Amino acid sequence: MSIRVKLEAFEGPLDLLLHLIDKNKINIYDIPIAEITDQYLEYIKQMEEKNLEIMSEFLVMAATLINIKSRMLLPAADSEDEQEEDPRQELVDKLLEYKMFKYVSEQLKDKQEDASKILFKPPTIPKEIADFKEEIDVSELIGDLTLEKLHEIFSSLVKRQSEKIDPIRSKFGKIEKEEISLADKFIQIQEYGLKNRVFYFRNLLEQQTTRMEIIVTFLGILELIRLGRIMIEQERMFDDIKITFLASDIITMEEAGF
Amino acid sequence: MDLKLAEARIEAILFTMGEAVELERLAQAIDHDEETTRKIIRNMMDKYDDVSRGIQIIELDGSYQLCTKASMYESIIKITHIPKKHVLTDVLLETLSIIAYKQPITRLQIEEIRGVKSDHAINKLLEYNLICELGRLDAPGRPILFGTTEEFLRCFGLKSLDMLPAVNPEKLEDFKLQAEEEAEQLTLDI
Amino acid sequence: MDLKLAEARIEAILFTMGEAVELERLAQAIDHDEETTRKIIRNMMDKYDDVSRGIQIIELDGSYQLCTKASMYESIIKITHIPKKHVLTDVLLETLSIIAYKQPITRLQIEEIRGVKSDHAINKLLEYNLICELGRLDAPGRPILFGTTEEFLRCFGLKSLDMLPAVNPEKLEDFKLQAEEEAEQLTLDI
Repeated sequence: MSIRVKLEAFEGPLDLLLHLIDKNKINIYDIPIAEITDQYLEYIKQMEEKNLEIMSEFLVMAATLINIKSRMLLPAADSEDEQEEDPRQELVDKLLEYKMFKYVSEQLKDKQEDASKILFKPPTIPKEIADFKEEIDVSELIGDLTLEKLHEIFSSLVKRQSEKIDPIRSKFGKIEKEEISLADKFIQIQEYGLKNRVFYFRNLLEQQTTRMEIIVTFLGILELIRLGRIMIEQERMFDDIKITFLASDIITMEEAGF
Repeated sequence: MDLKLAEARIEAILFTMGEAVELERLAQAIDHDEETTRKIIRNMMDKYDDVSRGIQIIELDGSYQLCTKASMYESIIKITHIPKKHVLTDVLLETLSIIAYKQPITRLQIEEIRGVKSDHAINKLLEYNLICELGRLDAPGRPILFGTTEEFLRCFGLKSLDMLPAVNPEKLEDFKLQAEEEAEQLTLDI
Repeated sequence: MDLKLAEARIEAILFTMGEAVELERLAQAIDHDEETTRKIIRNMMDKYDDVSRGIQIIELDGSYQLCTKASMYESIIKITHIPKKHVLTDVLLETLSIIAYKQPITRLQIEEIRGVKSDHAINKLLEYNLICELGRLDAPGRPILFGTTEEFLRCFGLKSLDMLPAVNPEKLEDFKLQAEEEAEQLTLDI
């Protein structure tokens, strides 16, 4: 499926998600998570050149979708009396709320259009009256405000500000933009797979040095699963994931059809 | 006679001041109590309704302001250029409607609904004087609370916040039905 | 009916323009010839004469302008002399405390500490004469530096700024350590 829409057109992850749901004419209450997740990842892939901050917001949404997808794949726990909540519910609520605000903002837009036809007149207070400006009594304004109080306000501001500095991240130093392309990573993973055939997810991660690289590697793995070029197994939760490379050649992203 | 004079005074005051004037101050200026003053203004509003009048009194959150009728717009722009105030992009409108309906609201709450950082939009709306700070939330970090201004009411032709377009539950039901109907044309499963 | 509409249009135009408008332009705007337009305006003038009206149309050398009636002068003085209520809101107090302890300080620096645009608060404090401009910073854009006024010092009974209670550096160090400790309890790894 080729979907080429300008990504700038989306205001954020929710907006993109709504677009996909609208485009596929899917009931918001019954989102086929797998399908949508694939399309969503497709979009993010086109975003590689975007700045990290925006990218990360979209990635969080991708992670949420993948999380829901995985929860839905798990066998439903033998239902005790309580009904298990649909893992999609939270997302549905969020989407509906967002959709609602999009809807009212359209209505407000019309109201603004109408109101813009009403014109006002600047004040024309005669000069001699305007000059007679009321003196503002500063001591009255200050009232029972004391220096201690003012000092307290300032101190709490300073305190709040120093709390805002994330002591962990502030030690990371400068964030440097690296050139990591999903296309390259996609090929690297396959090269590794062709050589090793069976390996663990951890082996792959060990070669990655930055968080961004890990994310891109993960996206690459997801793609290869989708294409049926690898198979993954995991015995228990949190166990290392065993990856078996099934294909006998390496394909580029273009050949894979995106 | 006295009431007529009161009307004249209110008209003159609103004309001179240009901006919205609180009922309380109008009442003091014409030496009547607020209830009477409100009645006088209501009566004036009815008179202004006449087709021979080109201006009107609007109410903004308990204040009153003189302005032209919207239907006069075409004639006015015939002889003068009216600069557009500020164009609100969809992002700004979206953020503004969240603030309008959910006020007082913190930046984080806005961002949770939009799913995206909103500093830029919030600062622009502050700059346009469509929103203002209402104080700080009594919670960890004491985040700033935002709400809409009188300028917001004016720009959107609203008397008060109660006049915001209602988001009724029926509409939500509509969205749901709509989505279901559409879905039937295309069934996808996992 | 058409004449009534013409009156409304003239009223709206004169209201919006504020200044005197030539008969010729008015005639064009309402799609009538000058003679008819003049008659319409004369008729309006008569109506404005009513005691219930506070404004009037005056003729100035073939142009027309809307203004208040002279008899309304007292009422206008009265309303402008009703003292407005001024209060130092939390937002103003916060901004004032930053300026007091960090002066001279630029608008941008204030906004960095508060985390939000603060033009409105700064303008109000200037209006209240609690802060003033101290000059400009010798940096790109030459931003304005703000500081507190003598009035401010007087009101707090201070002889000079040196007498402001200092925020001692140790306390600041404390805050930082505290924050770091809290963070350590919450170590996340990738």
